[in-house]
Amino acid sequence: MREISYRQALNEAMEEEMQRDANVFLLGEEVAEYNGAYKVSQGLLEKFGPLRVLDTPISEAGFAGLAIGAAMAGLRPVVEFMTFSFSLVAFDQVVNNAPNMLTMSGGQFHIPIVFRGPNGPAHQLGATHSHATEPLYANAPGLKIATPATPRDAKGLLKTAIRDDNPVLVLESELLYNTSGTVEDPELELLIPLGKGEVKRSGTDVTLICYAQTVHMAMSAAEYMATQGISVEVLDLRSIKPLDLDLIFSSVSQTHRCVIAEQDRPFCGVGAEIAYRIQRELFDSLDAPVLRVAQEEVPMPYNEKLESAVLPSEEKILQAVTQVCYL
Amino acid sequence: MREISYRQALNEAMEEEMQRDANVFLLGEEVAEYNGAYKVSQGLLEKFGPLRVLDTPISEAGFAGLAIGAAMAGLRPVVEFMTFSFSLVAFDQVVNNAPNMLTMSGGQFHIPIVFRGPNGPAHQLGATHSHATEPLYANAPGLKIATPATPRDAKGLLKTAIRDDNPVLVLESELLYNTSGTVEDPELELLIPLGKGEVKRSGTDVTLICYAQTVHMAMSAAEYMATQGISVEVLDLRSIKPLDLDLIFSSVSQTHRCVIAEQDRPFCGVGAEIAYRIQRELFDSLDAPVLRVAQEEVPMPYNEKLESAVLPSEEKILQAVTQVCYL
Amino acid sequence: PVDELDLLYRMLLIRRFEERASQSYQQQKIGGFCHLYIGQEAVAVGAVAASRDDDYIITAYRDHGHAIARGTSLNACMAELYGKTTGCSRGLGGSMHYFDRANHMYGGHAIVGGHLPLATGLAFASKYRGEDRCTLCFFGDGAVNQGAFHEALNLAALWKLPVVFVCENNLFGMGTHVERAASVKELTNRAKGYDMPSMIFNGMDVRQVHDGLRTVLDAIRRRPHPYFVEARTYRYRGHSMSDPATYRTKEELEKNKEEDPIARLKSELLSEGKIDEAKFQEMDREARRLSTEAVRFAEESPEPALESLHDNTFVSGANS
Amino acid sequence: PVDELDLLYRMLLIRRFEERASQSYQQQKIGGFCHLYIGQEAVAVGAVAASRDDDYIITAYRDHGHAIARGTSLNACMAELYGKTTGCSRGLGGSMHYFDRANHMYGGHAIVGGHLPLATGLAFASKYRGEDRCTLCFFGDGAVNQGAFHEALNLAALWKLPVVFVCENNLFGMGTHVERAASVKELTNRAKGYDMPSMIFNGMDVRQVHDGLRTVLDAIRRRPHPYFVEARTYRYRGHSMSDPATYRTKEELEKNKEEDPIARLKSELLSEGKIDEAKFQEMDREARRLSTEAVRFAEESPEPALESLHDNTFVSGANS
Ligand SMILES: Cc1ncc(C[n+]2csc(CCOP(=O)(O)OP(=O)(O)O)c2C)c(N)n1
Ligand SMILES: Cc1ncc(C[n+]2csc(CCOP(=O)(O)OP(=O)(O)O)c2C)c(N)n1
Ligand SMILES: [Mg+2]
Ligand SMILES: [Mg+2]
Repeated sequence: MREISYRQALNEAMEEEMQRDANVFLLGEEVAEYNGAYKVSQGLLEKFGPLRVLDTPISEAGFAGLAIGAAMAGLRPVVEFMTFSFSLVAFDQVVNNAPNMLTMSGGQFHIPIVFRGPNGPAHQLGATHSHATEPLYANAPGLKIATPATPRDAKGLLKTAIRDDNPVLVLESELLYNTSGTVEDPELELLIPLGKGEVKRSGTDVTLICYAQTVHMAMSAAEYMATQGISVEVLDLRSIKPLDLDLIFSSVSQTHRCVIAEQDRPFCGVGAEIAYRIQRELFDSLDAPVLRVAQEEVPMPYNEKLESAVLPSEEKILQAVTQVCYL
Repeated sequence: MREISYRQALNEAMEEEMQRDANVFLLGEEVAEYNGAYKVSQGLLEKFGPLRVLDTPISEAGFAGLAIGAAMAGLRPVVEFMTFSFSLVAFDQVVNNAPNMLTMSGGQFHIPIVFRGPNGPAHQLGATHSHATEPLYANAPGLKIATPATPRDAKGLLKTAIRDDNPVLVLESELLYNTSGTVEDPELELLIPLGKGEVKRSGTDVTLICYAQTVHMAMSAAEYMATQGISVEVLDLRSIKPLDLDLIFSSVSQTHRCVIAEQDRPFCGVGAEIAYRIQRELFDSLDAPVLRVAQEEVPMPYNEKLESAVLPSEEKILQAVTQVCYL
Repeated sequence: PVDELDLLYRMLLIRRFEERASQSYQQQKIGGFCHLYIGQEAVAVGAVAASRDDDYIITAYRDHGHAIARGTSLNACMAELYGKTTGCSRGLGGSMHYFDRANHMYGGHAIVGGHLPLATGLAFASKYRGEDRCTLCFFGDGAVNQGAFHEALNLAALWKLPVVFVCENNLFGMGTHVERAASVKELTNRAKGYDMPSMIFNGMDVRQVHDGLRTVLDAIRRRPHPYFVEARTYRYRGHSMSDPATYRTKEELEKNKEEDPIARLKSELLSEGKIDEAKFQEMDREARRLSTEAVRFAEESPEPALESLHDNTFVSGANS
Repeated sequence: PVDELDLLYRMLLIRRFEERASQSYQQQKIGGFCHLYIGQEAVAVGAVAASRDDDYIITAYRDHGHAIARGTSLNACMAELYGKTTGCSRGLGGSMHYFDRANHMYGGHAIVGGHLPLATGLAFASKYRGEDRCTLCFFGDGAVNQGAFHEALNLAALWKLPVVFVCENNLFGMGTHVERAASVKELTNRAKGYDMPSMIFNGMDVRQVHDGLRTVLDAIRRRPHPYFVEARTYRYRGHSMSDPATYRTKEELEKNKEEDPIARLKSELLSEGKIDEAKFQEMDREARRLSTEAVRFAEESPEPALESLHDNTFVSGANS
């Protein structure tokens, strides 16, 4: 084991899979000569050359579609969106072409592709640059969505995504790129299955569901609640699709209480979906309504104070946890 | 009062508002000389001329953005998407430019615009042409969304939308264009407020929430349940954003049971959002979990039998209602 | 040298197939949207005949002609319209979404302009693998105004991808004349925006389409690069089965029918003594027979099983 | 005749303002992304000076120069970077989203290419109302590869809208050289794809930009039509504050700085005897003073109140 950054973990995942399979290639804006706007693809151009690591024009719909076409022909593209806010100009390609091809062709064409890049609000980037796109893509049948919160998950989920024969979105986080954590040594193949969440901390009183940017605040909220005598079980979804309902249900059926900490906008968001599933499955065993902690429902303001007021926070999570415990 | 079609009602709404306000204009594919792909704009070119009724190239992002720019300059565009499945190539314009402008400009630029057209599955159009986009747009703060199910609502909601100073989506339905219903005479100004649902049928045992395409199946399901001694209250949302929570809560707090019939895909869909709100607000008064009846989670198949298996139906609604009544 | 009788026969197959299909559609045995290719047969047939069997073919929703030109059986094409498991897309795609992997027909795509980026991806795969397979991408005059068209052509030119963009200019995008949609006098001017070579073909002359495309494809195989082709053609029917096409005059339609690609090649071959009327009638009878047979086949074919509903959302098992 | 001293002064204002802004950014008093315009001042200043006060101005995220050229106060510009209520966008937009309705500055738009359709809408409003107001739309060399660029230029040419598309070609889109992004030898070739007239300006020569744009705008006011301008310029700083710009050599940077638009106009005016060194120093001192003052103003200005968080999602009350 060693300590590496989330950025480094993603970089290793791509390098290992490109070593392993000559059909895997990476394309996107600034991924080659610039080594990535966030340096996630550092060194890959040098290692694999300009045919397998390609700088694209600022044409998201064009290069996303190009990658889908290449996947139809049997290649395994990894598409980097500089951020998923920019994937909105490629929205039709991602939700219409990638996930529908298998059905429309009667099973003849599957699309082994990964769309990856930072997703969700970063820091003071304003309304156009702060989109948390997971609910938009989760609504489309045929897409899988991974949301790693740690370097280990980042590496293991991205490697699995690249090997998956279906379109997979790996939603990273700009704010996590510099965080570090322990990851298996490179010799050991690290594959983390899509659709399996993880118990980050076990507890008995409340289930606290989180993913990506909300995991760290959820953990410290749980720590604090422990000092208040409340035992919080923290579940990191790791994937939003497939959703690990078994894990969610088994936890909530023990704790009878649940809070969902999500980084996206609330309306038709990830929390709504999970809450629906829980109340339907565990109606009789719930001791309190499921609560979500999400963004305030406004376009993201630039001002720092207002932005943090919009975002989920440890404080807001603590409030919700306290509320479901009727304290 | 008179009987007119849903199509005619929309046409009247546009004509009346264009008569009333010279800043209102209509643009979209085939809206002028062809009188609309679904003939909703019949006769408007003749009445208002080529400067106020414009045929566009097949450039959804281009003409949606053009309309938003015109709105910044004080005009009041009505944009017809031939269907909302095609709005996906204009997604960035609709979710990034229209609703964010007011915030980003610190309140200097509001965007009085209407995006309208048929939304949701029609009949055997396949995966690319059957998108129900309401949850995708509902997630974006700053957009309002109307979903008329009757000619009267179609006219009243569209007129209100055109007068609203904010971006409003009016999601129509191809399958409803030919349906007819009673509507006030043209002399009487018909304005139906956004964000106000309607009790289509009052009942005491179960609240059945529906909108757009699901309203008619909900009504007949309610009728049938009546013959089985179950009194179903049917709520037509009419708007998805703002959502009429008062109406929903007051009804469910009486019936203690709720089923949501939605035309969209379930994951992060409209039903999930409503169910979340209900269980949070009325946790103690619910006698059964909130159930949703939505599409099966697959890309839409062309085959007719499979397509109807994917869609919500009276049968599926009946099952859900029976289930929440523990019959 | 191309088998010119085969060009004629394939055009007849498309024509008779679609005449049959429109009958079945009117009998409401076919659902959804149905866009007929009648009148434009020379473009698909000439271009596909000029291509190599392993070249990639991709087109828009008006796709019957391209599939048939590529060798998809009339049975599979008709069964698809009927939504049967024996259809070329197993009944899941419908008229707008024909796919035939075995014949390298990569669809059938119904979002205008949305498949042009896919075409660059197919061409990119050839470059990536060092293969000399070309990609033929068909689309209409209305598609040249979509952002995806622009991004695809720029990428293809920038990366020197072996793809031919074949714009089938039938003068109308639905009811909108090309002059009311594209700002250019000549559609080939669009290619200038990418420093991409281009050529205009008479899309009613299958020999010209074939010979021109053959030259273009040979050049591309020698030195990979994209190419833009405008094929001037005309559709006889409405945009789709539901379009009365009142936006054009009967005279205009009749005038264009005088250019009919089948009649044209037939008379040329007759005057060149390459066929006689009897031979033509025999080919036509065969095309009609196969079309009628296709209807029977489609009607007798099974529907997909309800249990299969969830079988095509994800392909199971990761590759290795 | 344009006030050439004012051209010089406005360029100085932009330069000194941004030098100050970058200091504050390094002191972490400013958040988010911050893209400096230093080096490109002649384009915004020359073009805006050629425009009429009521012409519509719209640009991308590298927008400080355009706002200042349009007359937005340095105080309002600096306060915006600080996220204060006194900012030109009330502290809600930030560096990438400057708006100033009073000065007809329509933003500040951060999705590459996404504002070109908006520009056609502003121009459409002029046509709709029969006004002779023109629209000036600024964007970078990287934006010409976006679908929105294509759809906007086609619509503008098709509908003869009074808009000038000013492409500020500073050779790079982030770290990607224009030759690795756009397939054309000359960016003006893009205009040929729409039968749109175009011209290339030296974007480091404010007089050339002004005179050229003035001619273009006069022609458009006489007969509405769109026009494409490539202004060849160079940015001295990295793409944003966080970019070390290692993709270009120090030599290249220095060579380009020799073309400095401020130095150029200054020496021209000196040799023409229109100013003397003292006058220049006075202007420069004033620009520095106002920039320093702007920092103070920004730092002392109030933050938006938390209670105002939901005030700008919807504008209340329907129009009547
Ligand atoms: C993005 C998008 N917008 C609109 C449509 C609806 N539509 C289908 S075909 C068509 C006209 C296309 O005309 P053209 O490209 O000339 O092809 P043709 O039908 O003439 O073969 C339109 C507007 C669509 N399918 N996709
Ligand atoms: C659609 C979209 N994709 C990517 C980005 C990220 N991005 C911001 S600026 C930029 C480069 C733009 O270069 P150019 O158009 O030449 O303008 P310049 O920065 O040189 O002024 C990129 C890729 C974005 N903002 N929007
Ligand atoms: Mg056409
Ligand atoms: Mg640039």
